Amino acid sequence: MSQTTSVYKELAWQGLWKNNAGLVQLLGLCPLLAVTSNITNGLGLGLATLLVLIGSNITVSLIRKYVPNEIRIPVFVMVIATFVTVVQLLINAYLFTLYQALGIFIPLIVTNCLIIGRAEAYASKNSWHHSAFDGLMMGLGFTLVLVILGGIREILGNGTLFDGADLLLGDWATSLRIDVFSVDYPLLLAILPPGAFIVMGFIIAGKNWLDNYRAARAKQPQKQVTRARVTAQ
Amino acid sequence: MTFKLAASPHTHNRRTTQQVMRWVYLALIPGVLIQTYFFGFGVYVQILLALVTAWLSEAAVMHLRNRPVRHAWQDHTAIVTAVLLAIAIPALAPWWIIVIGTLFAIVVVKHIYGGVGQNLFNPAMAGYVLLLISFPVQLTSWPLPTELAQLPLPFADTLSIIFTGFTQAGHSLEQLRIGVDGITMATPLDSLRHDLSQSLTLSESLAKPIFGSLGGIGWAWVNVGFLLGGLILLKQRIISWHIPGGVLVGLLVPAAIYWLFNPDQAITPLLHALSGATMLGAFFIATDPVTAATSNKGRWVFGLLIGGLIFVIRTWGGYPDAVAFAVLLANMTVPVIDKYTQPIAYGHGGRP
Amino acid sequence: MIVTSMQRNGFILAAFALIATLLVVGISKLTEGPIARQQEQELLRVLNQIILPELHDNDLYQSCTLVQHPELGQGKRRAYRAQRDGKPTAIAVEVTAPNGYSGAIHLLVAVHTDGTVAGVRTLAHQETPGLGDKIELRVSDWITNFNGQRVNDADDPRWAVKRYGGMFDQFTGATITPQAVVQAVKRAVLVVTTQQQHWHAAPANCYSQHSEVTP
Amino acid sequence: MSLITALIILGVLALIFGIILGFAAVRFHVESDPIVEQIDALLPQTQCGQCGYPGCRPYAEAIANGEEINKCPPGGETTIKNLSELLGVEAKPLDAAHGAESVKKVAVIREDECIGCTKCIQACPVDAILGAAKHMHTVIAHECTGCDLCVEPCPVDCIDMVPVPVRPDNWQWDLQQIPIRVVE
Amino acid sequence: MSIATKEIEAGRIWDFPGGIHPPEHKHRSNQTPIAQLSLAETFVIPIKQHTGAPGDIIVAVGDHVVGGQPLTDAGLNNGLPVHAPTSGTITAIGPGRIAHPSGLPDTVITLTADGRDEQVTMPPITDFHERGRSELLDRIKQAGIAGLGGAGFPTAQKFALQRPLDYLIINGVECEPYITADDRLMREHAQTIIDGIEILLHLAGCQKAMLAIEANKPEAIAQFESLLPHHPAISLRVVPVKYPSGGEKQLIQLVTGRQVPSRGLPLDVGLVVQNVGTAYAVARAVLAGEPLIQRVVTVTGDHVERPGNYWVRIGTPVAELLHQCGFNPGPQQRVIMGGPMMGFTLPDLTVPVVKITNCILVPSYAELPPPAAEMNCIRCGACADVCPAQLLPQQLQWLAKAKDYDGLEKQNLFDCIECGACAFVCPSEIPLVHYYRKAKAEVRQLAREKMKSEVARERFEARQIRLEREKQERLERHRRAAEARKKAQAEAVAKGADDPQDAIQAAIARAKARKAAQAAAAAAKQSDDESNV
Amino acid sequence: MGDYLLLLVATVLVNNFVLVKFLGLCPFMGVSNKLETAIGMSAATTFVLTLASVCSYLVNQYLLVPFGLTALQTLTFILVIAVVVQFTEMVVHKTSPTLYRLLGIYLPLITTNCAVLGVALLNINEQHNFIQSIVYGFGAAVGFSLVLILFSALRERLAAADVPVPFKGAAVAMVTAGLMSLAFMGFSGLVAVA
Ligand SMILES: Cc1cc2nc3c(=O)[nH]c(=O)nc-3n(C[C@H](O)[C@H](O)[C@H](O)COP(=O)(O)O)c2cc1C
Ligand SMILES: Cc1cc2nc3c(=O)[nH]c(=O)nc-3n(C[C@H](O)[C@H](O)[C@H](O)COP(=O)(O)O)c2cc1C
Ligand SMILES: Cc1cc2nc3c(=O)[nH]c(=O)nc-3n(C[C@H](O)[C@H](O)[C@H](O)COP(=O)(O)O)c2cc1C
Ligand SMILES: Cc1cc2nc3c(=O)[nH]c(=O)nc-3n(C[C@H](O)[C@H](O)[C@H](O)CO)c2cc1C
Ligand code: SF4
Ligand code: SF4
Ligand code: SF4
Ligand code: SF4
Ligand code: FES
Repeated sequence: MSQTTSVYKELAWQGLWKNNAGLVQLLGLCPLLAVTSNITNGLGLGLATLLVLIGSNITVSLIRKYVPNEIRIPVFVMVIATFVTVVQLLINAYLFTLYQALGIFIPLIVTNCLIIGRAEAYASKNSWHHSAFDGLMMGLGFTLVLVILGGIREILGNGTLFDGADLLLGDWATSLRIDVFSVDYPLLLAILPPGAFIVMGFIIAGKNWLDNYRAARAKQPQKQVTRARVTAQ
Repeated sequence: MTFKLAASPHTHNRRTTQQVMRWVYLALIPGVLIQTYFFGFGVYVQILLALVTAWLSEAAVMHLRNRPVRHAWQDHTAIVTAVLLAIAIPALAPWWIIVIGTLFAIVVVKHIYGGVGQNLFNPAMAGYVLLLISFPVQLTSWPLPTELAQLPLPFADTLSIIFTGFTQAGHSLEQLRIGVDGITMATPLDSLRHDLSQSLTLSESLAKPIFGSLGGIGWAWVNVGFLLGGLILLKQRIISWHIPGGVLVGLLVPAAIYWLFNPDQAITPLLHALSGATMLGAFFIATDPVTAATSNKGRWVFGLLIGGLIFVIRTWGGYPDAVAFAVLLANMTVPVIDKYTQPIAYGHGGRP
Repeated sequence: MIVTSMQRNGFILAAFALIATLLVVGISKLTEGPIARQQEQELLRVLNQIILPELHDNDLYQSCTLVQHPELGQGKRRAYRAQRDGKPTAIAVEVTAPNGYSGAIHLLVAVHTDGTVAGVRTLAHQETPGLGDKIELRVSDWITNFNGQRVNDADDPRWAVKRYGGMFDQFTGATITPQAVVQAVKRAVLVVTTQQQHWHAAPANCYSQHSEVTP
Repeated sequence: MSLITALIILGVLALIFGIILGFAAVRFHVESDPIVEQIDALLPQTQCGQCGYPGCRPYAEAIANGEEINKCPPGGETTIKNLSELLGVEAKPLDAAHGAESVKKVAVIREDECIGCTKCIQACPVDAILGAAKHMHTVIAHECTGCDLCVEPCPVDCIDMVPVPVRPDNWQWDLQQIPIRVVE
Repeated sequence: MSIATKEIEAGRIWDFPGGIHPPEHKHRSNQTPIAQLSLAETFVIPIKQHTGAPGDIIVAVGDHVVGGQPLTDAGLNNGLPVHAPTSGTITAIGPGRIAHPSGLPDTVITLTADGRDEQVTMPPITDFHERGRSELLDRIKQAGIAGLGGAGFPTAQKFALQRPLDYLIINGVECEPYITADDRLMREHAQTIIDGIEILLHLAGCQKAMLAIEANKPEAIAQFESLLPHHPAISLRVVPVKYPSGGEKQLIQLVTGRQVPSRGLPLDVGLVVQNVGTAYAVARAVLAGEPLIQRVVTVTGDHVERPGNYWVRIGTPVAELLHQCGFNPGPQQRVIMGGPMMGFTLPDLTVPVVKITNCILVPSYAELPPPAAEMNCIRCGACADVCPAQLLPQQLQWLAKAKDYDGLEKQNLFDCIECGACAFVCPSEIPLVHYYRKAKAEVRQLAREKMKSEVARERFEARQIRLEREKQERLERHRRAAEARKKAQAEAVAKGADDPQDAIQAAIARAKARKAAQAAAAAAKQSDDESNV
Repeated sequence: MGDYLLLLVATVLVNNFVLVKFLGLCPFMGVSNKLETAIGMSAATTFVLTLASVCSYLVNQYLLVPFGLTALQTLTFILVIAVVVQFTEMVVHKTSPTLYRLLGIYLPLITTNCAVLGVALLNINEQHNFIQSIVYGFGAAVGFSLVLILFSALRERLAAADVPVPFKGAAVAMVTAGLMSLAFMGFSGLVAVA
């Protein structure tokens, strides 16, 4: 039992931080950078990705035994494509404004490398419940990055936070909107493509800095790997 | 007895990096003086603001990186960056414009790459483009050349407008920019581009008061000033002629051809050469050694590329003056240029 | 060996394709209704903003007809005809301003029968956020400046931004976008005033050929 | 859109694709990748086992199967860099859990203490120790890889690992950390 | 005759790219004739003073030797003998400081002079035209002659390969600042040098020799201009003043327009280059039978009272040489063997003068201030402009810092002649050459390791196979031996013999005790599992 | 002809897939460590992107549209692309080991490169005809290759730079990409694309 919890703990740690899809694996960058001009878009795309990721991970894990190697990739992408189309249709039907905001990127979740990446690297080798959890954590980690990136860009480029959250969350969310500051000339660059890259660079650097800082603080005794003996002793 | 060990060579011709940089900013003086004459004391204020910001930010970065803070200023490169950025932006731009630009140039474009010599992009130009894209209004609001201005602008008013946005008498920058004909005046290149796109002919456009005999009033002389400075750098062998030569050839040759075919609808080569940041760009900006190609052949290619890009963007692009973009775009290609213009080393089949 | 491999792979891939198709088609059937409703509502919302309820008693959405005119942009456009007591009151037509700063701007322009503008809304655009996006009502109410304006003739000088001597404000730092919109609206108004009778008479044909999923 | 047509079309399309791929899989089948060989060639062949695998080749096989590339202390930074280039993965710093990169060493037997037990001969993976039972043993210095596997088994502890001596011809020009320093 | 050859014959001087003009400082040492240095008391003779393997030592401590007597044998391949510089007793053979930038010790022979300075020579060969190549080459080898121009390559070996040669080039350029040894030698011994060239021409089997002298040595040029008309096979080439026109490859480019292919030899373009000093030494060895036991050394710099050129016996400690010239060290004194561009600093003064030592430079602090702190490269390209090898020094420096050895190879690191022109002009005062030397050493080291790991792999695999085979054999043997042993043991015990294992047991016990002590000590710092070994 | 040229220029420079349209970023960041690999990736992508453009156009025009299956576009395209890539990989692997060494490891990556599907979908969105589709696919690939190659050469120069520790690796690469994108903004407005 304790072993399974530790598996879940490890998965959570990997997905949310250590092996974060956006910050470390650098997967799924296209939508990540493209739609995060504000928090709302980021959150929306994050949730959509999360859904698809869990779904595709479970499915891939379930079918993994029946797929010959040579058609592995076509089958996986098809599974993912199916999920995406389904999610796309659902958003289109029930969250129309979000659908407009995320535009072309919903179909592009299909090839969001994150999703096929997890399918290949994890789901195709592990049981479905672990895969589902992995999908959840990777998706959450990804969403986290999307939200942070969206937040920073929105503050810099617009001076607000949660602008237009009502589009995603319903009318009550109008009250979420925060005017962080108001100047006549916000730093437009932040919401243009170059800003996306640069802010993302700083977020990655921030993560590295935190990691280094913690490592320096921790300095716990290094675990030692026992040597294998090549020869008789 | 023990002695000091050192690597050969044990001798050195003593022109240090500081001296190189000192020559660069000294050579800027003629241009800056002329620019001040035409656009007012704002130029000095901007330079000062840029220098202070550059110094503070370099010191801060050094401190954060646990490096000796005094190293920050040692090589004088930040001075060049700051001054170049300051003279590239309108003299009366609000103070925070130059501060943001310099911060970005020094911190993001220069020090994230490890500081002097390691940056891939021209810091001053990256700072300028950031400003241009983020604050297009402020960055295109050049004051009128003194001769055309309706209102005089003493030093106190200059300070006041940079720091508060209004003169002491309460005039805004926008009002200052109203010319004799009662409409806001754009820079010569801007105005030309706009007029040409509105199907006016070149001569109609040139009839506007902002143009003198050589080109845009003030602008032409500023360019002459920077050309002079550039010649000093050439004479001092701080820069080689390949890059400025390449820039001018790359800009003026296509411009001349295009103009010959569309005499009414194209900017003349002379106007190209003497407006905007052409000379500053050719002699001071494109030549930034750190971000330029290094072999002579490479420098040629690099210069031609910049010149060509300036022409293309000025003629068909969305921006009136394109030096900064052209330089950044060319910066991007430098490693590739360097790779393919590497001289043939001794003994590898090249002819002497 | 080749044959077995081919058979196996072929069948497995086909099986997955079939399941996938089944799922996709199934869900799309399921969501067909809501999606159509969504689109209808969105359009209606916009339509109802610019054609006031008292101006019509017909179902605007269903009154749609496809029209074609070079001034409106390439291809067929939708025109919604408002009628009250059977009499035409206004027409809302889609128009494209091809010369925005970063591409085409899609607008919906409603014009009263007397030629005054009832209202304009931006349907889709790619203008720079913070500069050109002030044409969205969400961002700025600039677009309402058109309300009640009329075009005197094709050379009406007032139909331009102020910088070019017209009556509409430009945005600081972005003149191209508003100018493009102004010109597109002007063209739309001119087209509508000349064509409206003709259009009112046309059959409602927007949604018949577009139904996407037929059982 | 008719469900039936959709099913037929996609099904047939997929069937054809599957057949093509199945054909290709057999027709264009390639024997195992030589990647293990390539990896093995980059490892230092010290055979020390510090990576946790019994010898370099097993580690090479493990890397080919996705093991981390930063576990070989004798190879150090250079090997990691070469591996990262070969495999197209990011170079990481050496995993400290496996030890640190240190100077190259060579084993030396203090011959007067050696009792000739031959234990070290058995331990040496590259047969770099000469000697017969109950006779003094010596290390053939230029064959010794410095793996120190012979040190532990020696019952009388007479094997030392000493840094490979620096001579003028293999000297690394590291006299001088710039700026100059005084040398005794 | 092709056009190119015609041009060479016509005396055309080509140019080579780059190059620098450092201040020359030559007048200081070239004003006085070459003086004879008095004998030192002890001499230190490194057994390896040339490129190649050292010879075998053929003397022992305590032996009395006379000047000119070989101390080592030439050996088989590219070995070269070293000779006793004067008569005296061998007092030590062992590691000692040698003239190498590392300051690391190598085998040296220490000779205590007896002051009598007895000499032996080999029989003179005056009719060298009649003698065979191999005999002359053997003489040159036995005389211990290695190139005196810098690299110390055994001269005989350069001519050993019988390949057709177009020209023999004699390098009297001496382009490096301060150094005037060749200049004085040419002024004073022009005829001997010409004799040497004739011998070398005979050996090379080619028709023409070109003697290249830099334009800043008018006296030497005048000397040869007056003598050379009598020697039609030798022509004079005055090359422009530019550093490093004396570099072999650059000189070849200057006088023939040819380029030595990368990693090739001058031989590949039909040329051989020899230094004038070498020509002189060859002449003395052949015509007078003298082995190479002394050479001209320039002693110069602010901190020496009597700058000038001296005939110095090889093996003379630098301390002695400087002492005789009036050395008064200043603060942060550097002593440079060689010139300011290519020389290396000496760790101390016990280092002896060797065959390739052409200069000892003792500059004052102000004269050659040590480099300022290294700054970042600003990619100004000055270095590339002056590089005579047409490399991109700043690129090499980046790659060297990044340890990108593939990149370095691609940028032709190994074509760098380490002339130092790049570092001389670098405004950021980067010790560029140092980076290259280090990188070159690392590349060579990597190559060595690569070879070593190949061998290790083979040995490991061979061992695995052997073990497998042995295992099979052992299983078989064991079965049979077990019975025999049982029997033997039973018999031995019955006789009550000593257990032969006792000595070993005692040794093991000692070791265990030591280990326990160590373990205790270690445990004080950190618990370890030494005991479970 | 001129129109196609304009479309090409617009796709390569003005609407650069990577820096302006944000497509294909993962391989852009992932395989740009070395110039050589970048060149390999560029070649592979150009091939696949053009081919995918053609195949998806054909499938769409002659299967999906006639049978009214446009809702299945994504599904079908991705299937087509995956199969094309997989097949190419197998063939190259067998027939040309050298080419495989150059391209092989990138081919599977391309399946997951969203630029490929992006091209297929955008072609339809923008109602390109057959030739336009080819030009667009090719242009997108050239744009991708251009920036990838420039970027990797820049990154090679970064290898020895004294970048602050937290910025080492991906972070400084991101900033570099940002500055490249900044420079590319200079092209905006160059070719009016309707
Ligand atoms: C990054 C950037 C985005 C721009 N976006 C727009 C835009 O969306 N709409 C527009 O009309 N002009 C846009 N412009 C154009 C400039 O602001 C241009 O100078 C202006 O349109 C010319 O009008 P002006 O006469 O008001 O200066 C943009 C410029 C930049 C640098
Ligand atoms: C390993 C080695 C082998 C050489 N072999 C020959 C040779 O076979 N023939 C020859 O003429 N010179 C040979 N040389 C000498 C070189 O051509 C050159 O004269 C020598 O390295 C001195 O040149 P430098 O002082 O410019 O470095 C060899 C040099 C080295 C280092
Ligand atoms: C940069 C450089 C400068 C050199 N300058 C001279 C020089 O001025 N005179 C000289 O004889 N050799 C000089 N050499 C050495 C020559 O390259 C070459 O080794 C020598 O002339 C060969 O003759 P040797 O074998 O008789 O010594 C220089 C070498 C280098 C690398
Ligand atoms: C000839 C010359 C031109 C220069 N031009 C620039 C420039 O355009 N922009 C800039 O930021 N720095 C310039 N510098 C200064 C310096 O090289 C620059 O700050 C470095 O890019 C910082 O690493 C120049 C320096 C020299 C010597
Ligand atoms: S650690 Fe390195 S050298 Fe030692 S066995 Fe493992 S791979 Fe070989
Ligand atoms: S002698 Fe010892 S250290 Fe050397 S290779 Fe053999 S076991 Fe390893
Ligand atoms: S001379 Fe120095 S600073 Fe200039 S490019 Fe060369 S190494 Fe760099
Ligand atoms: S030391 Fe090497 S790199 Fe520098 S100038 Fe001389 S040959 Fe060129
Ligand atoms: S998400 Fe676009 S390539 Fe990865």
